[in-house]
Amino acid sequence: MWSRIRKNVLPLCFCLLIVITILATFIGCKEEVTTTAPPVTATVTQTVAPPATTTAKPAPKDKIVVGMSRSFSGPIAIIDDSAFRPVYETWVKEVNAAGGIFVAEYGKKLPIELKTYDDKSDPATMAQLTEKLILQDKVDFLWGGGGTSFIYAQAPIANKYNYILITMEGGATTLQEMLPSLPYVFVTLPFSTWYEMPVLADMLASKGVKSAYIIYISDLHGVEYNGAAGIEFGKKGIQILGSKAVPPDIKDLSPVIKEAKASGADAFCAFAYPDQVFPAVGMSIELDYNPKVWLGGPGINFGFFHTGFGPMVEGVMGWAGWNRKSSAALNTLADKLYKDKPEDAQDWWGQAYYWAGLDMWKAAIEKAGTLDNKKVRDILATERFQTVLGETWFDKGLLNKETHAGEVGQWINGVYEVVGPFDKATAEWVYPKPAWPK
Amino acid sequence: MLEVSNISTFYGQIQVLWDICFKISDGEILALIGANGAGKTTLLNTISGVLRPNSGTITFLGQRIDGLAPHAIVELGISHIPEGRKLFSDMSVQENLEMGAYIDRAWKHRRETLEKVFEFFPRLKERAGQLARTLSGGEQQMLAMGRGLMSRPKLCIIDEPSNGLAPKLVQEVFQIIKSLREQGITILLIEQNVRQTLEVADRACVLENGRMALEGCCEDLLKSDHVRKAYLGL
Amino acid sequence: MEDLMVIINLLALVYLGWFVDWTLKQNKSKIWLFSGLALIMLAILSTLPNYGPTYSYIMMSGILMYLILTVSWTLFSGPTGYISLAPAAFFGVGIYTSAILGKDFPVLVVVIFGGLLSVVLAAIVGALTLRLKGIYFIVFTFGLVLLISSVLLWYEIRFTGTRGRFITTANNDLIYYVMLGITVLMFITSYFLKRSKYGLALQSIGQNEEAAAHMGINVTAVKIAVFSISAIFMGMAGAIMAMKWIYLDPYSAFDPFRSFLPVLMAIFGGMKQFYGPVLGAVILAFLEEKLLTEFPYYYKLSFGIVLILVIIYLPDGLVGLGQKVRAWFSRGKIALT
Amino acid sequence: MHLLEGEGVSIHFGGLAAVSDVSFYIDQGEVLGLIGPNGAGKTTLFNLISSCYVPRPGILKFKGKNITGMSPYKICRLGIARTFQTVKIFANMPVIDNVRIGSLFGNTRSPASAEANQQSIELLEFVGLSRVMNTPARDLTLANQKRLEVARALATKPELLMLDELMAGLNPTEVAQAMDLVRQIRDKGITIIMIEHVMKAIMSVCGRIIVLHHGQKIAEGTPQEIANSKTVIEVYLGE
Amino acid sequence: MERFLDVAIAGLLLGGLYALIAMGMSLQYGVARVFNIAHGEFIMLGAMTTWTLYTVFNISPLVAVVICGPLAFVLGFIIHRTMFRKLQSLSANQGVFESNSMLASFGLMFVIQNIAFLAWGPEIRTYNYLMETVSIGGALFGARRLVTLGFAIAIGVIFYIFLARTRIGKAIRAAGQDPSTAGLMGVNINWVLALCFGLGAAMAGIAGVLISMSYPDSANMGQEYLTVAIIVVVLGGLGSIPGSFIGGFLLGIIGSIVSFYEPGLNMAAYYAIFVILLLVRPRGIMGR
Repeated sequence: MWSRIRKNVLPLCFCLLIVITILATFIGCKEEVTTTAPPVTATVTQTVAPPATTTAKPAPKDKIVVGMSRSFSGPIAIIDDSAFRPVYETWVKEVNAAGGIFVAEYGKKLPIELKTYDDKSDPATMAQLTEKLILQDKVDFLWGGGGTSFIYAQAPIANKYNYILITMEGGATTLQEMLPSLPYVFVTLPFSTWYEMPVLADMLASKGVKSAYIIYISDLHGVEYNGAAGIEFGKKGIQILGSKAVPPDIKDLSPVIKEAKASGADAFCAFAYPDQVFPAVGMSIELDYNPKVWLGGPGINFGFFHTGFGPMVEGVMGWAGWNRKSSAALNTLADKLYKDKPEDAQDWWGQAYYWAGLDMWKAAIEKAGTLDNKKVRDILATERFQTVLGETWFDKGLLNKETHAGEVGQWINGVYEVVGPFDKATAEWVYPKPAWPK
Repeated sequence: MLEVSNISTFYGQIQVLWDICFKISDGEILALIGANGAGKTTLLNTISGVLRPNSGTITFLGQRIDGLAPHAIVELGISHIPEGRKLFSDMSVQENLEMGAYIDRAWKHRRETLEKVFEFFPRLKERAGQLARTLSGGEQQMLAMGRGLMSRPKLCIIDEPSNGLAPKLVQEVFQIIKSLREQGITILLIEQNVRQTLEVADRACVLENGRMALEGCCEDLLKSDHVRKAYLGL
Repeated sequence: MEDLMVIINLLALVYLGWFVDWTLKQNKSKIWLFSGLALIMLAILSTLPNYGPTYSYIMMSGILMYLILTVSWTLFSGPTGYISLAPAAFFGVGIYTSAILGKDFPVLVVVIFGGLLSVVLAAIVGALTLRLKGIYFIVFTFGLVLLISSVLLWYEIRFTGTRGRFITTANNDLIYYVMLGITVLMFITSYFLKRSKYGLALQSIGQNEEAAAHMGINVTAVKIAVFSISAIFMGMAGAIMAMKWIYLDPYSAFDPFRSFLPVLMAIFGGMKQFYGPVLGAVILAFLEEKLLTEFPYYYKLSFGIVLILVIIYLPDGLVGLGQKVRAWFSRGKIALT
Repeated sequence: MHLLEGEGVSIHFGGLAAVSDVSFYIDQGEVLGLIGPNGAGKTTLFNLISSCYVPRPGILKFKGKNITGMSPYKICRLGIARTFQTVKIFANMPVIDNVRIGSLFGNTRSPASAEANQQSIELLEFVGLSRVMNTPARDLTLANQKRLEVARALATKPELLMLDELMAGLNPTEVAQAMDLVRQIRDKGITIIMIEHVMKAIMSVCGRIIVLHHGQKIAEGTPQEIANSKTVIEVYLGE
Repeated sequence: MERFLDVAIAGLLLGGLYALIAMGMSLQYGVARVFNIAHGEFIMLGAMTTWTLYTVFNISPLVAVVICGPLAFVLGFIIHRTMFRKLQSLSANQGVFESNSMLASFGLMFVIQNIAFLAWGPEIRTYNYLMETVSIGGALFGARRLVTLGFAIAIGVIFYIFLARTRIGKAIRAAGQDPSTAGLMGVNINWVLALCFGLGAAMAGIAGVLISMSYPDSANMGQEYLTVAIIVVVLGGLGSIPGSFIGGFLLGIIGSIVSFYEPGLNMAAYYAIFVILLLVRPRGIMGR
């Protein structure tokens, strides 16, 4: 009898107990949902817990710890390689060589220490590591991850914990709509709809381009650029003869290039990443496809595009941010970043903006005289700063467009020149593009 | 010629053979008799190196071969014609035969040997280009035996050659085995067809449950009560 | 501090895993002690958000995710030997359920829906494919994950015009509670499954499917049923974890890595006992976090090396190793006496 | 009405007729022997009856009911159990669990856990394995593994038991024991079809024998008739 | 009509590449019974090595074929002799070995990928070679793609002759059908298995060289090509080398047709073919 009870009844009782516990936990949760439930849309999440770092009297400090979750491995690692090491590390080295950032609160210069984690190119891992940086490592500041989808996942988290996030490598138009609800998030890279695409449309229209053919990568970036092109080109009466989405891992682009060629469009645009833009260039050369405008990006703006294709790239256009000839300050920056380094490291789109973003961050801290994210944020949001790009400021969380050193670039005589907008051009736009050299 | 002493073999955890001892002398036909699962095939696999004995020694022409890999044993001159023919079914008859002559020693003479085998099995010559799996059962068995001869063996181990063959073909197979001996090849034969086997063989061993139960010349075994009861159903 | 809390809680989890094994034993002694301990462990786990720092239960949620994937994977694949690489698919279905329904429904409803949709997918997949054996089954489940993610990607671009989706967030402690709830639910399910005759049937299918069918077991039905049950937990875990990750696209929702890791963790822990996969998942998930943060550049390298070494030298995992060591010691004792 | 009846049962494997046009029957309480050289199609016939394969063409009837093409598990639950030529035990499970599976799943009405346990223990005693109840099945000797298969099959409470080479590989003492076992099973009222190579066993246990050769039924009759049949002797005994 | 020719020829060109990628994997599975998930990494090694040879040492990719092939062979041979042979001796049966070796090759994939990553970094590498355009009946194609196709066909044919005519080739086929019986014929099985694994790796290496001529390369490229290889291998019938050869072309043509109508569905179509094929005819087009 007893053994029967022991064998059957006890385990059952135990399991019942567990079930009750779980139910209790769930019910407990439910109450919490009703009391502290965050707003249900992803856009606003500013209701939670005050930052852990604010204290009335700061404890003595000898460094500023900045946390980053970056994709050191996996497919996105390429973005890191073009930004993290060349820009962030150089910048930190330069600042630290000068003793660091002066923080009035502590009455001295504090050097920067980077705490970096690898998210293996997975946004989910990045989200968790960002929380680790904030909650466990209690870093003083957070710098952004690379890639648009990473920024999307990271921005709400940083904002929730009231950490400033200056996003660098990425961003999309939908982020712009979210910015008013994310006061701690600042965006440096220009958005497609905002400035780049109108400039391009203007340029094309000025030369009488009548039609365009577009391929775009099937992700947020490609979709937005394609959409923006549709609107802006439409305004200028440029007819879009075809627009095709290509998956990231497509192998053979010859069908689309052939179709583009057959369409006879004046301009060919590839809104995609290097993984697709490079084969698209290769395929166009192979198929001897010579539209009057061949524009692609991101990817064309990298030095390794030039080292890879050599003289073939003559006349190919892409997005651009700056150039040595844009200003003296930018020339000095180019020296700092690229001198004595292989051409591969060059990036003529974003690197100046990332650098400027970091400059602004430093200036804001010095001005605030504290490491308190809130105070620094308020200054970042309102003040104007002197950076490599000249006088810059954040306009509703976006880097102001007046500061931009350029939008559209073109490889001319082996140099990536800014060709648009025309008032910021460092060289005259070569139109039409010369045929691929044989 | 071949001396097997005190062989014990395990299949995983299960011991299949216990202390098997026997000898084959040059030019004889030795038959191994036993029920299904008595360990006959295991014994053959142990000799040809597919399995390793856990204890005991096997010597062939004065050289120890236990623990050698199968291909090394073939090179010494033992050819194993496995149960169920095991042809390379997607290769042609000729290719199957050539595979039989894979070892260096035989490869050089493969054309001559091939002619000989074709003489022996004229049917195979007719079918040389066909895929092995398209052959009939009898032809497949001939091919298996022909393939075994291609390595120019000194000792030929034949495992259940009459398995699944029509009675007429079984007769034929036994005829072939006899004529092999006439060619000077020593033969170790496993058969279920006890009576015919005992008629062909010189000596026989009876394997029961992994142990050697009886050994002797065939006439004696044919008369033995045990064999008559257990294997001949009389 | 966080690490310490997490380690204590992980030990509690491993104890609960062991406790499930223990309750399955025939003769049980010290029942009060062990059951009492189990209750204490459960209490430690369920109150973590009350005493642990925030990141400790965020980290625990991440580890519980691997635990759920691994244990529910083992539920089906352990006894039957069918190596399924579909966990990522079921998990991804959960994520997308969360992305689509998250805005309009309460968390628990979304989670349950995630589980149910995974079951539907698992039942369809199971009915179609469980007759495939060995490498075919492995490759099929692998292809399934890729197919779903690429079709979804195409669909999103073509018809919804975006690639990724925002997911309604939930509080970290809520996520933790739900994850823990799923885990305990899974433990209980495993317990009852192992105790029931279907556990026995599943085991027999793994050892000889044909004989099992001839013993009157409806092999197909049992396989599909258990395959689907194991998918429930994966789907539910996906639905709740998505709320932690905020923004996801098809490629990261259906990351095939989430299919491989459970397999490795289960093998590493050893599948002969219930607590083996628990142990494997807990150790490797904790290590993953450490490796990613301490040795970012060598993470995959060490992962690969561990995988190879475990497969070659620890076919029965840590549990098997433990048993070997114990056997070795007891043999030593006998030799001494 | 016959217990089991087959009409013109055939099956082909890639052009090879493994079983062709075999008609047979077995009555309640009979012990039917199935003999023939290796490869004659005996085991294939078993596989057809237990629905591993579906006969094409051909009809199988159990107690008058057409069972052609039914799933194996349903066949088992109807009351047809079998053992296998190469033992197919659940090697890593304890002996008792092997039998319990049969008991738990082999019937339309599944017994309670305790009842199944009791039945399994009784059956293990019946076949003489009660002492090794808790050892993993893989550690048993071949003879005991075969007994375990019998016990497992009996656990499904069959009306018809198919024994596939139960005695192959057993030594004479074990063969004698196995024969006893078969008789005891018969005495329980279970109908038996057995494939056997051990002539002594089949001659003394079976009431009727069917001889298969190349997938065809070449003879049928009492052991005496079979032993004296010229065709059989020519084909099978190799005279 | 011209479009049809276009699509067909583009499909053939792509198919040649796919066939090349898949044949090696098929050989490794068909004979050595290793479903080599690290196959893509050998392709990557071939491609990245070629890039280094071309940009640093100025060695033409066509010469690199002769360098990378043997290097990959040696690497594959050694890996089989050590890792997979050990695994084989420890596995209870073929089925266990197949799943274990697949998992172990997963580990291998991570190891090679990570080492390559440390060696070459994450950058995307390209170089210019043979950018000429060739016109076939009005349809235009890149010369380098024709070279790839030529190599694929040549390697396929040479390999076929090797298997059909030579002594070792026959031994490989025999070992693929029944390794233990091949052993009884005097074939040194372990050596032949390692040889096959090495040859498979060599084909992957050569495929990598040719891929690097037309496509950008990076340390992460392996996985993409792995999935394509798996699809082709299943399409052609697991382990059937002629099946992989034909399957490669078939998939190339299908891919090219799909890309023509809806490039966004390109990969989805591949996976769909793969999944449906496994359901309807798991043994593939050439499997028995």
